Amino acid sequence: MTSTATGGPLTAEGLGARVQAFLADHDPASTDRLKFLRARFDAGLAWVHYPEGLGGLGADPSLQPGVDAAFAAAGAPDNRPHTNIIGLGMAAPTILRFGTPEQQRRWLRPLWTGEEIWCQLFSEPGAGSDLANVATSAKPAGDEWVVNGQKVWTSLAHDATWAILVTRTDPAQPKHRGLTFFVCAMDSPGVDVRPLRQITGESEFNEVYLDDVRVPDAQRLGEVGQGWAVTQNTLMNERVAIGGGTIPRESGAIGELVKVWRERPELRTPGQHDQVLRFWVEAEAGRLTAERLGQQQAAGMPGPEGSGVKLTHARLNQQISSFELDLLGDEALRYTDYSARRPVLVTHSESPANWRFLRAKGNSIEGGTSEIMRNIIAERVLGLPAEARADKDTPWKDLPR
Amino acid sequence: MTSTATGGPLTAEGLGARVQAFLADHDPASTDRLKFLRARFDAGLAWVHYPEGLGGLGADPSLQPGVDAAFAAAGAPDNRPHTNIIGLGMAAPTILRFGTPEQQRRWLRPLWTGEEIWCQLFSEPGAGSDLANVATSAKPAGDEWVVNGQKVWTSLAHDATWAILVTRTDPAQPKHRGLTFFVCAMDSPGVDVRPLRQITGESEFNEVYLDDVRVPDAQRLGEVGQGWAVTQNTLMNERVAIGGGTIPRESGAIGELVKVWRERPELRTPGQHDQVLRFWVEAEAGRLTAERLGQQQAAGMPGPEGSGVKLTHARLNQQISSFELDLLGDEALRYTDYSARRPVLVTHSESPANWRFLRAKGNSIEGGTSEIMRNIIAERVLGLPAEARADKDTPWKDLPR
Amino acid sequence: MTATPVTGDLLYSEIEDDLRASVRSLLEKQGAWDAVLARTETDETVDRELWARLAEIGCAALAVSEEQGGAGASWREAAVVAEELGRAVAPVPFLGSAGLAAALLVAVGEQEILPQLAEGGLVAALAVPFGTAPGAPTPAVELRGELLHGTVRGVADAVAADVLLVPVGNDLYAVGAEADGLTRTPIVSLDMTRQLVDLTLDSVRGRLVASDAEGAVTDALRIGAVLLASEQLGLAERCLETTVEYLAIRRQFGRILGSYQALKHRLADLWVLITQARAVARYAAECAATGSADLPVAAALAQAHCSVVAQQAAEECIQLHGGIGFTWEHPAHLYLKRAKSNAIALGTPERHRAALAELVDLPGVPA
Amino acid sequence: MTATPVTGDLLYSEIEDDLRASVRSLLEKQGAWDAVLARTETDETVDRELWARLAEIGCAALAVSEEQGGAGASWREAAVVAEELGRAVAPVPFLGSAGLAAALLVAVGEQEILPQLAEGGLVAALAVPFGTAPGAPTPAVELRGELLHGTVRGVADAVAADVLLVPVGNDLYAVGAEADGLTRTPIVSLDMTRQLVDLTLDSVRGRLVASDAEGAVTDALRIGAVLLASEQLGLAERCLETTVEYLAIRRQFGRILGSYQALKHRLADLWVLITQARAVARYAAECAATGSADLPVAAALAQAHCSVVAQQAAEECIQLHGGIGFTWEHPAHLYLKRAKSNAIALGTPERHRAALAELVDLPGVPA
Repeated sequence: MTSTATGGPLTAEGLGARVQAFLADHDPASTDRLKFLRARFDAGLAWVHYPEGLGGLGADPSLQPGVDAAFAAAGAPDNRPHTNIIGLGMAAPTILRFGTPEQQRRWLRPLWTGEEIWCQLFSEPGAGSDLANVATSAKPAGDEWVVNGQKVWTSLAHDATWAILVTRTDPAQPKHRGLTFFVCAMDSPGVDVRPLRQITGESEFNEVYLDDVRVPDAQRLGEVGQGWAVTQNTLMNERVAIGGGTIPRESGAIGELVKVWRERPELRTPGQHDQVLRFWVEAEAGRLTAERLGQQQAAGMPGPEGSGVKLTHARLNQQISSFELDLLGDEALRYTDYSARRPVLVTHSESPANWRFLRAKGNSIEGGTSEIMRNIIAERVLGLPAEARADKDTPWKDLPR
Repeated sequence: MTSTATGGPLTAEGLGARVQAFLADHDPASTDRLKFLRARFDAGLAWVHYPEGLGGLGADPSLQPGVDAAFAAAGAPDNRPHTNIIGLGMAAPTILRFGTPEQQRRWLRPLWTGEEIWCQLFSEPGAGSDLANVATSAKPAGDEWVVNGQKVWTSLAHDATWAILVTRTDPAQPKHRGLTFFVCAMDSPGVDVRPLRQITGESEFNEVYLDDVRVPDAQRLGEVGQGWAVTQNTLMNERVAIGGGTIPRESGAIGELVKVWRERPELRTPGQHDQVLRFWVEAEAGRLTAERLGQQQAAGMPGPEGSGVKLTHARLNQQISSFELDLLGDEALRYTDYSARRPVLVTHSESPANWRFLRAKGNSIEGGTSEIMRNIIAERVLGLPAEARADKDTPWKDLPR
Repeated sequence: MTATPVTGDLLYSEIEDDLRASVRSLLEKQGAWDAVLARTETDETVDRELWARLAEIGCAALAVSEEQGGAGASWREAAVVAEELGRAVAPVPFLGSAGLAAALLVAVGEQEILPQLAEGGLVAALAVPFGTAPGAPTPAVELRGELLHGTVRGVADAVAADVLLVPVGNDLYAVGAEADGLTRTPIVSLDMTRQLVDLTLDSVRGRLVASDAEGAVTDALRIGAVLLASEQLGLAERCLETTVEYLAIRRQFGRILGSYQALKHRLADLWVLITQARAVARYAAECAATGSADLPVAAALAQAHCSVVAQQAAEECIQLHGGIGFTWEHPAHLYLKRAKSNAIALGTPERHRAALAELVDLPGVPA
Repeated sequence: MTATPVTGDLLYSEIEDDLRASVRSLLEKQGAWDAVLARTETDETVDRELWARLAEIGCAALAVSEEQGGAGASWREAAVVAEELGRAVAPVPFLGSAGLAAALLVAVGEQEILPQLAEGGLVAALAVPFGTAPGAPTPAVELRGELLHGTVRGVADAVAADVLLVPVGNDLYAVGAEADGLTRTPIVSLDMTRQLVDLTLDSVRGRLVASDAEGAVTDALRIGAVLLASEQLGLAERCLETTVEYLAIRRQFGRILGSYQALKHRLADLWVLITQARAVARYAAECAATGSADLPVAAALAQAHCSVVAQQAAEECIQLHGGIGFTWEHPAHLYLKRAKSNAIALGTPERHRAALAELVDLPGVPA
């Protein structure tokens, strides 16, 4: 029984009924977690806007929060989405859009249930913001490709079963052509994952060395040479992932600051008061801007404000945490642990202020630098001329590096 | 009797003796002002670093302040340097450097005494920061040139006897070539001076229309086609003119602000206090930077800090005067007079705060915009690559406009 | 941690879009900037003709109910009109009459003036200095016997007012603009597109409109702050548009000015600030329209933020136009003067931040 | 209006240039950043060997007279050394021993420790938390009978100290680093190139060095602030240089990164800030060297300004390096941690501005 079979589009009520029916058949209290999640997927109640047979029912995406809430209310296990951010946010929409039916059947279910974690092999040391400047090569060898190169800033690579991978298959083409997109098994011979240590002391990210790694052509997503189109689609999904739901007032960096300000009056000085209020105003303005963006998206008018929200978020995280250290004074000079290690997942507020200060420096770099965000706004929103560039039509192999 | 004739370079003592001798011969109390100034020029005590016969004695420029001070102490009239800023600061060094002996003899004495005021016909509506983009044409006609075009941002044009003038004599050459530099009599037929009204209501500046104005070739400064080199030299003199002497602490915009802050405690609010102190710190840092630049120049090491001093000066004038209006609150909403008129020369502190706020907006535009200053610093000081430009080698007449 | 109030609708409704289109079309015909500039140098600094046209399409009392003769819309729609008037730096008494005075008359349940104000036949103004923040003390006009005495300097929208609403202690009086003993002196104002007036009351007879009106005056000033924020938003948007248009055609050093990255990034930053200004201004209008308990926070937030953004937009507009932006014959100075004047009007950003300190429990150093 | 003090010499003398060259050459050989980084993860966070070399060229006591065993130079020369050590984020006890401790010992006329400190055989540290501003209260270490009791957290340059100078009320005591009852616990510090130490004194025997020493402690902290400003200047300069060098070779989108105008303008602004930092740091050093009455102003000004500039320089260094600047294996984080730590050290910029309010007569709201 599907939405189309019953004649009309699925409504919130209709979906609610399905959830209740499912819960009646699968008692969350007594069903094995994985078994429960697989069944939920098979019932089309995983991501309801996905097609039937792939975890969804072709419903409107706005109905998803209601479904999730109903499962949560019943005490059902979730798929721990924060452990598979790249899988759910980037790999899945890409597989849905560009994958063959076989690929979709193979990958989407264990991705959604969290049985298989995904990572992303896009960034390279020589590329930076110029993401298309991929040097990792893939050369055909029978029904396989042989991949060589180095990727960087790969989160979850040490946990991942699969990676989405961009490679250069034709260096004689200009930069944005000649790229091809694959799915790569992270346990393939020649894949070497090394932790990349960051300024906090920990290693959230990895470098991944690819040394004669063989990837079956059956794991190609999209056509040979169309990797840039696939990549851009993937990245667009990353940016859309912002928004959704009311953001609490005083969440994030400002919340930490005002907590200290309220709870520790002995730290306050007169000269800092107006600055605290300035930050409060900026943070609240930023929050309402994100709220408004969410409303626009919900109304089917996704605006370009996302780049601005990201810019502001990065700037405020940095400025506010820096100010918090000044407020804390001597206490801020004590750190917790610089030793090389994998980070433990904790909420931001459990982290010490100076860890948050250091970590925030990455916010204006990761996921598109603040400079790239400003270019995007100036060119795509304001319509100002693009930067002069010399790399668009020259064969990639002939570009200076 | 000259410095070389007596064997050694002129010392402060030697100059002091000459001043006293001159004063003994020309009692400031009883001598006609103009007669006194002409005699001072002829005695080489006008600008002592100029050559003999041209108002100087070939002395070290650092000796000038002592001479001026000695004349001032004796109650002697000065040449009202603030009424002839362009003449003294820009025209005179240019005439000295590029003028023929006849030109120097004709122009320098009445310039120094203030009998003849000078103005500058450089800027054009179509040029802006791109100063070399001169469209005003000069075409040869016998031993004269016929000049046509429009100049703008000309201060003192309505008072001036003479103008220094940049024209395009060969539009088939690239932009920076094909320019020629003249001295133009402001009472020539075809010179039309119109006040240019600014945001304060007044007209400090003028537009000058040049309609078949005939300029004798004898009034050309430098070679035909070398006008850009002459212009650059003139502008360099403008920038060097900064500096010199100790700048009082709390002078300029910060002085006005702290005066209000101190004298009117009822206007203070707690949230503004730290901002006043921030401005004080920035202004004092700016002052000491200018002092240090002056010391460098005095030590014969003129640094590029001048561009930075100008940038900071403009920014602080704007920010501090804006803040002062907030402090004044309702009072700042009252203006004095927007009527179209020539400004009266008053010291800045006699002007109302909101006049200073409005006038300060020009500080980041006049004499080189803040954007140009940043380009200069980035390229000439930091050695970063110049902006890509397409106008260097193309014939001027073929450039898009 | 303060609780998160319901956000409400931050977008523009179709009705609001239509209203905007009507007002903009009217302003394009009757409120071009060069006419606005020329008017600042005449004796008639208010465009009464334009105001009449705006009143015809309901702008004189959008948030007044239909029973009271108003348009029966809300402060949301009024805020949209304020945006458009800000874009045009229009010299009409919208803020004073349709904003402050209307809000005050509604709040005290006044029945005589309001219907006339609503149909556009009468302009009212609140007789307090334009810089008065919500909750700040108002000037000491006093009642001696039955007559009013006092001075109120720098009142907005009193040039064209027929009635002045005068706070007297905790009472509110209405005074006819032509009343004996009342002197109205228009002053040279920083922003001549909203000329201020000094009022002197020397034995003036007024009509008691309400007692116990202090709270209503504060509420009216708060509504004014909400509308002013939208006016600032509109002005900021116009400054950005004008600047982008200019940079897209002006060339220097052989290149379109708008291709220089440093300028692009500054305009991008300004655009981001404007998206924020829009969000806070819309939130304030929504709170005003729905009577949200968060209105005091929303109004202070909107003023604290939009004042800063509008000033920055006007400043960038001048700077990026170069010399021409510094001249009288370019509209940039009108925006600058309006932006600076608005930043001080109804309380500076710093005053609004100080208000937030109380409202959201962020106190200063303990005494 | 406050009177303008004599500016003095803000340039570098030839002797200072020579000293700088010697120190820089030494640091290039023995203080490369990768060695500095590696050392932060060892038990020996101080480079004693490097300190010994620096002492050989007189850096242990530049401003101490030759009669007292010092180099007989002044705080001007010491400030030049601080600049170089800031550039290199060098892990040596210069600030604590050659700065704070030497200034304090000279001020109180101490004769025993000073000669040893001056020849480099002994390192001393002032036992106050590193964040202590000049004039701020010091921790309550007390004398019970003849023995000292108390806790002092976060002391700078005490890792390598042989002697600790401990303020006890208005008295100053010297305590040997190995004294019975003294516990020194090095802590994980934000800036591991200057590891801080917690001190616990539990019945420790000290030697009374001076009574009535409170003013001398304040003066010493002020000298520390002067040197710290120069350290911040050197660090900021290094950050700018490194960034310019990187942008001059790194390409993106087919162009040298340093050709992008938005980046050029940000670096130009940073350069301007650094010229100002140099002026205020030099002025502070000149005031310290000449005993100018304006020293309190100069020191507060230098700290208020240089703290901000050094942080901005370190932040731009990270941002403009992109991802690589966020990694452990690049020196940018060493600069950032030093800059942030220094901004808090000896008082935050805001504390120094509050001090200026008193010093230059810019009071707050009247009580």
